[in-house]
Amino acid sequence: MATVANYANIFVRYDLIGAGEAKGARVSSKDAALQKVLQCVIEGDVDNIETVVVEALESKDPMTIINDGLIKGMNEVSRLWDEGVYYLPQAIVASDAMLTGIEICEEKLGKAIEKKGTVVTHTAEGDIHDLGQKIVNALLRANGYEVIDLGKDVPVDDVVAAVKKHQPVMVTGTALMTTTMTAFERISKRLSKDGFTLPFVCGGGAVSLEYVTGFELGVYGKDASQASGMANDAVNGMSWGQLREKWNS
Amino acid sequence: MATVANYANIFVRYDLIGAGEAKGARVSSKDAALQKVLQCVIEGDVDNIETVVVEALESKDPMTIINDGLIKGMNEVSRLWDEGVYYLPQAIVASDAMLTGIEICEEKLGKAIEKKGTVVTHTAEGDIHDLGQKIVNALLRANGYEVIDLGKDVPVDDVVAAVKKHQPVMVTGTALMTTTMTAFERISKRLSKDGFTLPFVCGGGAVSLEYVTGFELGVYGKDASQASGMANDAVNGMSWGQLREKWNS
Amino acid sequence: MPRYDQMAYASAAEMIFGTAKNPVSYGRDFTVGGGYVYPELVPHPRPGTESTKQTLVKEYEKMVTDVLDRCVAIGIPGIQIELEHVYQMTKNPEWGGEIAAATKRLQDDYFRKYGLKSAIRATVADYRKPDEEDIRNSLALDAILKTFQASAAGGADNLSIESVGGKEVSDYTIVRQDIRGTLFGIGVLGSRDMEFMWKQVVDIANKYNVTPGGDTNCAQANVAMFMAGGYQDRSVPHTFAALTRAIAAARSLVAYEQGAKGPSKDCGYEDVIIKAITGIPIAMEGKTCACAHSDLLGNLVGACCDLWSNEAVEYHDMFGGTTVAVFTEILGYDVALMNAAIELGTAPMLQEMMVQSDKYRDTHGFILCPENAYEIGKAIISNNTSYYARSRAAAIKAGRLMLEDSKLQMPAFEKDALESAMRTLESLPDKEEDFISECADIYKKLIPGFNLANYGL
Amino acid sequence: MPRYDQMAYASAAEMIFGTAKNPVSYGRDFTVGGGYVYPELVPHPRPGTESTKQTLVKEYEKMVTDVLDRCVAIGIPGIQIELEHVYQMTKNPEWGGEIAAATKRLQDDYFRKYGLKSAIRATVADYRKPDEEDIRNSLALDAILKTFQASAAGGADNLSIESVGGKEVSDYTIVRQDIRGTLFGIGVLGSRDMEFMWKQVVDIANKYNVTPGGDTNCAQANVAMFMAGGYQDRSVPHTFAALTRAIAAARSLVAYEQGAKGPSKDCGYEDVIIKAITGIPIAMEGKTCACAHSDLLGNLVGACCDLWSNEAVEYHDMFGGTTVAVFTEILGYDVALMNAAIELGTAPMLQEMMVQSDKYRDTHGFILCPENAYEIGKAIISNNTSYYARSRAAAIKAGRLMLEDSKLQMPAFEKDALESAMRTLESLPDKEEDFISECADIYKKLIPGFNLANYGL
Ligand SMILES: [Zn+2]
Ligand SMILES: [Zn+2]
Ligand SMILES: [Zn+2]
Repeated sequence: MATVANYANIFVRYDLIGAGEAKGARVSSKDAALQKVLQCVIEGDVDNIETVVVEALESKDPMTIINDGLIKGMNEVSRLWDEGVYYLPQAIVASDAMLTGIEICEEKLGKAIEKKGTVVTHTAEGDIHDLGQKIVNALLRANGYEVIDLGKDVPVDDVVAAVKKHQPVMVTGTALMTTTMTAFERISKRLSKDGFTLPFVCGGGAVSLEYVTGFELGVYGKDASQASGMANDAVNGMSWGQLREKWNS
Repeated sequence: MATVANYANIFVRYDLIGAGEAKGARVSSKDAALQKVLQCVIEGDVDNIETVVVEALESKDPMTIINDGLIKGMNEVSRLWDEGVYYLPQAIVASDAMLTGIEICEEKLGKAIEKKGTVVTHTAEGDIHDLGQKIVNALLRANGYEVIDLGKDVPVDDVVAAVKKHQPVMVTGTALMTTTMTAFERISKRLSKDGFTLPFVCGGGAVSLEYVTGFELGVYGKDASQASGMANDAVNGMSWGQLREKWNS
Repeated sequence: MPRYDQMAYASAAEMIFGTAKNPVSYGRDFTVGGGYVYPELVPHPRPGTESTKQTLVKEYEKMVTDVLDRCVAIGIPGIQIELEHVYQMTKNPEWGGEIAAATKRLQDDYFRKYGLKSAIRATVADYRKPDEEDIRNSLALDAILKTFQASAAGGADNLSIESVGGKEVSDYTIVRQDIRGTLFGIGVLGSRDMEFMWKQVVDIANKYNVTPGGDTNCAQANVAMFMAGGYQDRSVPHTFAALTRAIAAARSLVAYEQGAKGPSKDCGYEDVIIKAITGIPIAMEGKTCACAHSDLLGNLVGACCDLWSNEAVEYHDMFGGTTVAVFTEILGYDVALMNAAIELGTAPMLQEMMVQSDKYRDTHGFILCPENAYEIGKAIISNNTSYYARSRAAAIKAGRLMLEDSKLQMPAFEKDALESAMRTLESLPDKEEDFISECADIYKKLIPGFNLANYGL
Repeated sequence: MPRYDQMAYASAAEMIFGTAKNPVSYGRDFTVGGGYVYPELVPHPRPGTESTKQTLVKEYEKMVTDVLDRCVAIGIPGIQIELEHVYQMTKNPEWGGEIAAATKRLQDDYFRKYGLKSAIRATVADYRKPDEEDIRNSLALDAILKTFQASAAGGADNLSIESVGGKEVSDYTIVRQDIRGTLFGIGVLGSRDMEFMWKQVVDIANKYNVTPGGDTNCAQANVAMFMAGGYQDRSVPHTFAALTRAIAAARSLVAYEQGAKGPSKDCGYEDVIIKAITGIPIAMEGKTCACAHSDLLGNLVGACCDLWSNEAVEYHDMFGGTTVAVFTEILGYDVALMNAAIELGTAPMLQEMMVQSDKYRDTHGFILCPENAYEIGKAIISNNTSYYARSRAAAIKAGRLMLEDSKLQMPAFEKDALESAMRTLESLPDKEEDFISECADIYKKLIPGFNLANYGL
């Protein structure tokens, strides 16, 4: 049988456009110990992060390591991901490394560092597919948020109770199936009735903008990577309506 | 190139199943003049209907010709159409013949025969595609209704005014495009506000059950052939809600 | 008056998808009929978004972005987007113009960033009312022509329309299975109105240096076809609809006689006959326009296409993305299969598969398979003494082809309908003037508002 | 333990759509893999209709009616409908049973009236939570097994499931690009859970005299593939997802080793490898499942299919009818093209077009084209000493195929990801027990709730 000489009229490999142009990490530290911490985060080296942080603590105070090593490294990872150099896995393992490092520093500090705010996350009742939620959790934590992880298959009552208890800046819901996402509207009604006005970011699988913007508080989350940006906006005082305006139109 | 020996695994001609089993007209009249009228209606013979009705009027009174000739013929045509023997065109031309015949008889009577009720029909503003409406008009008239035909590209105000003026048992709207059908919801609101509770049957092109059952009074008309059945139900006192229940679920 | 008197192709066997005798180039590195098939995606705004210009422009921007994004997500080499005007876009010429401009801005971006080839067809809404107004001098006509200009100025590469001349007659006759009146409405009145309309569309296109695309008999032959429907429908006989289609070919041809260059409009199922005669590239729609309507020739109709369309899909969410992205993807793979066949040198075999899928499924596909379409084309060019003569010849040829192929099965009613129509067609007068005067008498009485002056008669 | 040690086909060239070495017959005159391809339509209820059994049954009745109506409207010879359970249909076994019964009643009607061939697949929702409960003895497992029985009793012809064993591990590792853990989660844990689960499914099927269908690695390999997404996505490397798919083949094979007969589940993209090994008929989904998700192998994936599916479409109105009718029509024409090719004797040419459309579009299509899939199948049967060994061999073979074909282009990051994964795969221990103990140590620490006992370890 004949072969194809030229595929360009069948498909175009748009993924090769600009590939290879990407630049590597741009940040560095003049301090050798901090440089090692930075590098461990940027490379997502969870095997060695403990060693380098413990080593750095010998000469640096914990807050310096956190700010100039761990968080600085994570910010650089976010930039690399945003620019298409890194993929999600690099962001996740960097976050793993950073969080491990922060835990060690917090032990040394004797207290937890201040978080930007609290976010309650859950996966809808009936849904056992919580990967989207886990990614959201990791990215929020990497960005300095306290995450109250309610897990998967969570009844409406539990979500409402958690919001009352933790007074978060934002609550999120993930659902793979439309027949489980109907819980989101019930949650929204319950929260509104109790006077809450925080944004309720819903996303995942079959969840659609049309659906989520059909009830109060609802903000559609197209992608897990938007979670921290939305949380930042919420912390900065944006209402759910403003969030919807900014992210959903 | 090879040919196909057997198409049965590519497609099945379900239209040939039972074809040819259909029976012809079952009604007849012992009276020769009425038989001719009957036959003209059943055959949709608009060229000769005038002659045979005038001929019949020599020996029969107009109401007999209407009831035992024209309407009886039309009922038989409806049966043949329902059973798949006739197609729509046969029903339309039969209706043409019948209406011509009735007009002649009415002239002789000196008054119009009593109609079952009045129906207002229109095609949405911005829409010039009124074929669906014309079919509805023909079938309603064939079934004994007075039709107030507002035509195509009709503003909301005109529809509301016509309902107020003619007090119909039902109003219909046809639209080919979704961007013109939005007028239907506005009409429904106006009618409801003014206290009307008549069914507003909407159909045509892009109009969907989901849309029409989203506003008050709305009953979805899937096919022009349903119009008379719906009008009959409305005359018999069914509310728009009951019509929706019967025809749309 | 008819012009074409020969076929562009020496035989039906020469006709194939992706290649036209007279390819057309425009837009961003976009060539139609130059060897490959591209998708043509037709997005339709959600009801409610037509309420203001701002909301409608925004709706189109979102839809177009979703289409272009999906192209670069899965590797579709190029795409045409049809802006098939909702009434409001034509009635307000600046709306149509701005939406064309917004679409062009986005296409330019993706061309710059990814090299995605693209083009825009603006199909203006013909909302003239032949039974209520002077369609050669009305506000509607005025708006239509202004919208063509605004669209061309805004960035449309191709100007098209689905003109409605003769619809007042065909609407009356199709539902009465009256082939004489249908021939009159489509073949004579439709053709005459197209001549009037297309002279002006071509002038505008030339003035703005864009391409006059094509017309379709959507308002007439598609009415018959859609009413004929599926196997269980009993609205219009399928054989009658097929005859109507043959007539439509003689009518839609007028656009090209007046200077249109193609690609033709997707919903012109008669276009394969027109390609045989003119060699212009054609847009077709088949299985992947099931989102817009059902038909009985989903594969066959792609046999000679140069663009492959979804006809119309309203903008909504599905699990796999928005509807416009979903249908971009399906169309994209459909044409990838065709283009792979072209590269492999097996396009004729793929064409044969398409044809055998539907040639005997229904009469409409039967008369539009390349060999039968070609024969109908020959009947048209061999009878080019008048619009009437060639329309009638097309119908008679189509009817004979249907009656003569023993593999084409028909229920008794369908066959009766065909034979009855054929008797009528064969008994009609030979001269156009006789036919016109016969029909004028009849239909002036029957059809309220029917006015011969609308057609220069 | 692995059983297959030889290929069902002597070469990839023998594999073709429509025909399987071991066809399956059931339902109403319905044979899969017996020479022709049928559509498999998967309807999805609208949100809200799940609130009561009555509303959900009614929703299914409407959807099924629309599907069957469209079949008889356009001439589709036969169809399988998949009842892919929403959570509520499995949690309440009588719901699943009643919906199967309602579907069967309708299919019986259309078979009697029109001779429309048909069948029902019931795919029960696996909602066990491996990180929260004893998945070999939980309420969820109990409900799943009861629902299989209720479905079989109600009228399902084919029992399938998308089982989730090992998902707690693969969820953690896929997003960390950890091939070792992914191999563990899918190849070892997934396979062991399938062995446990499928013994019971096959028992139930035999008891009710219905057909045990198949499983899919939806919960794992599809997660990787969907996250890899289109060309512009940066979530999971495409090369990594392709390796995951090869591993999935070794895992999904377990269903057939335990007695499943096929047709396999539509979303099991690994099924072409499984067909090469087992000769069972397979359901596949490609371009016409764009309603459910986008992919980069829309044509290629149909190369060896016996059923052709839309994956999932939510019930809504479109211009051309309801979504389920629209997708029935598109699928119907897709398979009509394939069946026309079969009748014409040109099926291998159509298959080649499908393959060339996508073989070099992306790595996923590349490893699943018949010749590469066949090679991966050979790696599986040649390493049948353990689930681990054959899963690892499948991945290594897939990786080598990708690296060795110079026509397959990859962005630098993608190639790095592949080479890094290959280094890991090649450095892993040879013995399954060593691999398991290595992974047990690592992932017990990292993954909350991960419990070896769930897998008999
Ligand atoms: Zn059209
Ligand atoms: Zn799946
Ligand atoms: Zn599925």
